[in-house]
Amino acid sequence: MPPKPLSEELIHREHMARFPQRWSTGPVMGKFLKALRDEKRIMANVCPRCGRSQVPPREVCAVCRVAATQFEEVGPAGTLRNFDVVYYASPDPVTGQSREVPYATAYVELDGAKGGATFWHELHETDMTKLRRGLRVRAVFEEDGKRTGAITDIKYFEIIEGEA
Amino acid sequence: MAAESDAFVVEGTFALPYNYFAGRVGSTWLVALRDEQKIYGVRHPQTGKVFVPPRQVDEKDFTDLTGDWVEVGPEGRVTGFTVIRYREPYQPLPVPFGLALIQLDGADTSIVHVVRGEDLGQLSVGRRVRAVFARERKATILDIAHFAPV
Amino acid sequence: MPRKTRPVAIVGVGQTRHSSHREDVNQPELIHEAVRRAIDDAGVSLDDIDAVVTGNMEMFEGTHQPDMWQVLGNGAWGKPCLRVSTGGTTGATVFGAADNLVASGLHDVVLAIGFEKQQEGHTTGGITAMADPLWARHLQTGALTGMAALEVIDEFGHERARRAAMRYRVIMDQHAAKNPNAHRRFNLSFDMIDDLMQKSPPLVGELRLIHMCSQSDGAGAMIFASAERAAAINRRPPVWVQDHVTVHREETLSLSGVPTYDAHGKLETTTQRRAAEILFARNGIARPSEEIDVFEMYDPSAWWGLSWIRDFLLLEGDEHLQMVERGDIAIEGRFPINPSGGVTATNPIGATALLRPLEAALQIRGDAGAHQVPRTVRKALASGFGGTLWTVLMLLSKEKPDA
Amino acid sequence: MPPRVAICAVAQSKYVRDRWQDRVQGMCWEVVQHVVRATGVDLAGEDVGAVVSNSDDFFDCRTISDSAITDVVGAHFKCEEKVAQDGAQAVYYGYANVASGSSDVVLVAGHSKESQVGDRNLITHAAFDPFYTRPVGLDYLAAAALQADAFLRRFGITDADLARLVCQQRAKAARNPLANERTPLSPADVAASPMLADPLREAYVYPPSDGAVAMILASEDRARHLTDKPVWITGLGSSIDSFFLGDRDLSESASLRQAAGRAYRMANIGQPRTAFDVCELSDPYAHQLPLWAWQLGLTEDPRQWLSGDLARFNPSGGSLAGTPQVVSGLARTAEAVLQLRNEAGERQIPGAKRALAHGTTGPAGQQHCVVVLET
Repeated sequence: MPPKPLSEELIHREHMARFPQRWSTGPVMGKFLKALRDEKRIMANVCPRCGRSQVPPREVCAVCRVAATQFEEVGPAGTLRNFDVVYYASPDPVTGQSREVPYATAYVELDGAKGGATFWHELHETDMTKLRRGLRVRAVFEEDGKRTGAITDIKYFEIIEGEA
Repeated sequence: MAAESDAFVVEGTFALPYNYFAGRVGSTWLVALRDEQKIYGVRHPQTGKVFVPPRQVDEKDFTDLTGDWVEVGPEGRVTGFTVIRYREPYQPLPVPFGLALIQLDGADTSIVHVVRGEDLGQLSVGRRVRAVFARERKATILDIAHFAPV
Repeated sequence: MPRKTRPVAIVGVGQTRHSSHREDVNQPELIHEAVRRAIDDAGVSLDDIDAVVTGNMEMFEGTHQPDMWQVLGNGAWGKPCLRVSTGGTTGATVFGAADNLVASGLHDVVLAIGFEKQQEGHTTGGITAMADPLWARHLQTGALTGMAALEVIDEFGHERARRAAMRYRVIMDQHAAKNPNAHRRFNLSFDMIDDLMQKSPPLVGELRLIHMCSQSDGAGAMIFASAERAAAINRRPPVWVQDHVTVHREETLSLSGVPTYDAHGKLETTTQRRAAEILFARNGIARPSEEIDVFEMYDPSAWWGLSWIRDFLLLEGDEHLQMVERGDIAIEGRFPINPSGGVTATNPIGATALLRPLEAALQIRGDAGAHQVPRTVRKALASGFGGTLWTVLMLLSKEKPDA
Repeated sequence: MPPRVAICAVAQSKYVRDRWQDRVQGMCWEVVQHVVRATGVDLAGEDVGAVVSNSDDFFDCRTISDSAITDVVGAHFKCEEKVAQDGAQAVYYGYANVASGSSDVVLVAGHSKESQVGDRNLITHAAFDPFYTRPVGLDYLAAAALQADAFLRRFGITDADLARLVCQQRAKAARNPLANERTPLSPADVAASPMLADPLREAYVYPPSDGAVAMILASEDRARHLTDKPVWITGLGSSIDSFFLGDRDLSESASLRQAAGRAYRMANIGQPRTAFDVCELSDPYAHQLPLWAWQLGLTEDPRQWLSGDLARFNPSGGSLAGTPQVVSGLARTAEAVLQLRNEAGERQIPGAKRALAHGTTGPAGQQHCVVVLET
């Protein structure tokens, strides 16, 4: 019997991997998300040793290796420190679906935040050429009754016109 | 201070798309299931051992195994089994179904496949089974729809 | 000097030809190609390998505990097999783990493997999944960001910065053209810089498609041995692991351009600069750009590559831009960077940070072929990048380190 | 010569089915704080040379799962390396990190929240290759059932034998305040437990578990400063078997015999049957305790072993009482250390001097890691 030739046709199989998730907020992130939902307030936590803010708050200060226990309100306005204008459509692992482009994300130093902490969120602006570091921006909240205790309770940040 | 009462659980999803490639060795085997309704193994040129599923090399000595394809089965014997009674979205049959290690005639290793067609209580080691091919075949291992007792 | 229980040599290396598509092989088969080449390069048999360290990022292929399946091709059957995984730095962590396993006396000969088959998943989606699901996953776009570009542009001006980044990219492509294993080879030339600056499609901000690393299928393998075993194997000259330093940083992707401060109110440095400071101090290197002969840098984009020259070589001001503008970083230049073409050319992510010291080892051996730098390479530097701007920095030497 | 390496402190969270009130960060921070306090190391200073973390991207459904815990393990501007297998492999690598001279002190920290995905079979199904083994519906539970079938049949071990074992082990778990499942079980309870995949009943399978484990490893010089009761790692062995279940004889485990042989050689153990005062084995499925004990050389006859005195085997209740798969070997090591430090409370084996800890990764125990510990 002649040797069996290897296949020229190459088989592939497409697959959408999908896993249900139950994400715990923990007390620290929970307090932050509930403040967004119930009070439309952005709460940072503060390191008791070095005094820097973390927003969103995290369990410990990574620099000092101590629990960051105190909370302080920051924002809702702040200064645009850096930003990305995204033209490349990629899948959102929360849905598996491709995102719509372009969109902008922003690192905002919220008023009252200490130690250079910035907060990452979406920036809503149709004229991308307006974007530059140092612009004043503010958080726009989802309306009452529609907030769910999620980061998207802040719909986006927008440029405050007329402020340097 | 944040307290346990501040914590809550968010339900969500994690989802990403994939596209897997069987490779040339795997494709050879899968295409044969689809087009020939035949099951092949690969024979080790020195030891003569026949491996199913096929693989490019013997993991123990790195000998190339892709040169000598031999037909195995379609009958074989059950070398181990379980009856799956819990339900998962990825299972190929409704539960309960038999999941068995099957050593195909001519092979030295067993493959795992599903068994149906009789009272699952009668499933036993040594039982002769035969591959039942699917009518619609797509070059997957489920082109063998299941194994049935001979 | 780094403290080390015993010296460790690299006695064999192997890699696949890297490509955007390898439909002809499955995951273990792709790995096998690199492993087989490393074993042949060292002139050893599978039985000579005492242990295996492997790594990749499983979300790229969607295979849980992939080392279980990979045993079909990776040579680990019947041996200790450690899998480490740290994102982009994975290959460098594999390198460090293999070095530690041999130095510890646990094993005499260790095979280190890095691998990725990006074609099987969505690279950017897979990286995005590193972001926290509660506050960042909806924002991240894999490793794509224009902020590194924005910072260089702000510091050095729009025209000079963009030109330097594109010049860097062209040099990398010219290197890749000499490397038969490189994935992307576009035959770019300096007279195309203006055109590329205008026409390469923007991904994020001023980060354009041409600046960004590739998505590759590929694997790399290296064989590490104790001095005694290296002397016995001896098919090719041994390359010695002088040292390696890993510097991670906190969970947030602080790409913000806003300086953050440590507990003492001191301005925080980058992981690149911190790793370089530690490595050079520990190894008595006072003038890195003069004492090191070649650098294989994990440059995920031309912008990061350009920017990190300054950090890794502990430079100030615009010295790094000048190096690029003068062509110092070219193969025949004063301080060659990525003679292999680097990561903008070739990026099978779990292998990428292993391919850097692998290529550095080839340079020390003089075995790099057409992309060999035209000088005796005594010390070679290699870096890994991953996570939230993490760095692993590795130093390889031609001479056996002092005990 | 490499330095001797000691485990200087261990901490485990209480293992639970649903740690809903914490992110993995909070869970991990709790155990890290505990070992930091116990040893007095300065997490913010230069004491800890490296962190070896232990977690799994799939179970966390997070690429680079260790990037989530960099902060809480104190790895900001430090070395952190993740072992993405069973936690015993993290102990193995942590030892190498110290013995190589790289670090004097290593923090090992592992975490897993199986509650996050709810159904862990979805995760372990993805460990099978996409063409030969996934389409037929394999997952680690089905693989364990095929293994149980082979092993029980080979030795004539019955459902009643397993039921008795599970009741005995649950009684031990009841004495372990950290155990996930502590409710006593009767043979009647077991008989009423639903069959999931013959011959494995629900009671023979570990419950979904959340938990974290941390430990501090140090070189001999440093260990003396960190603890009065160092526990020495004297033997390590690891090995991996074939992937395809049909390539293996599932009634035994070649890789466990290899791993054990390597660990015993390193520790100079000639008679494993009598060498250990305590054995903590990773037994997520009930049949694996006698199977592993046999392949570790702790008994010549697993059937006879079942009717013997099992006090020294998994006094914690073992993995069957509920430790997450990923950190199971780390948890077993921590339990063995507690025994050797005489800190195991109600589950203490008096006078324990030498212990064996074991971890396993992959379908039906494809890979094994054995750790020998001594006072």
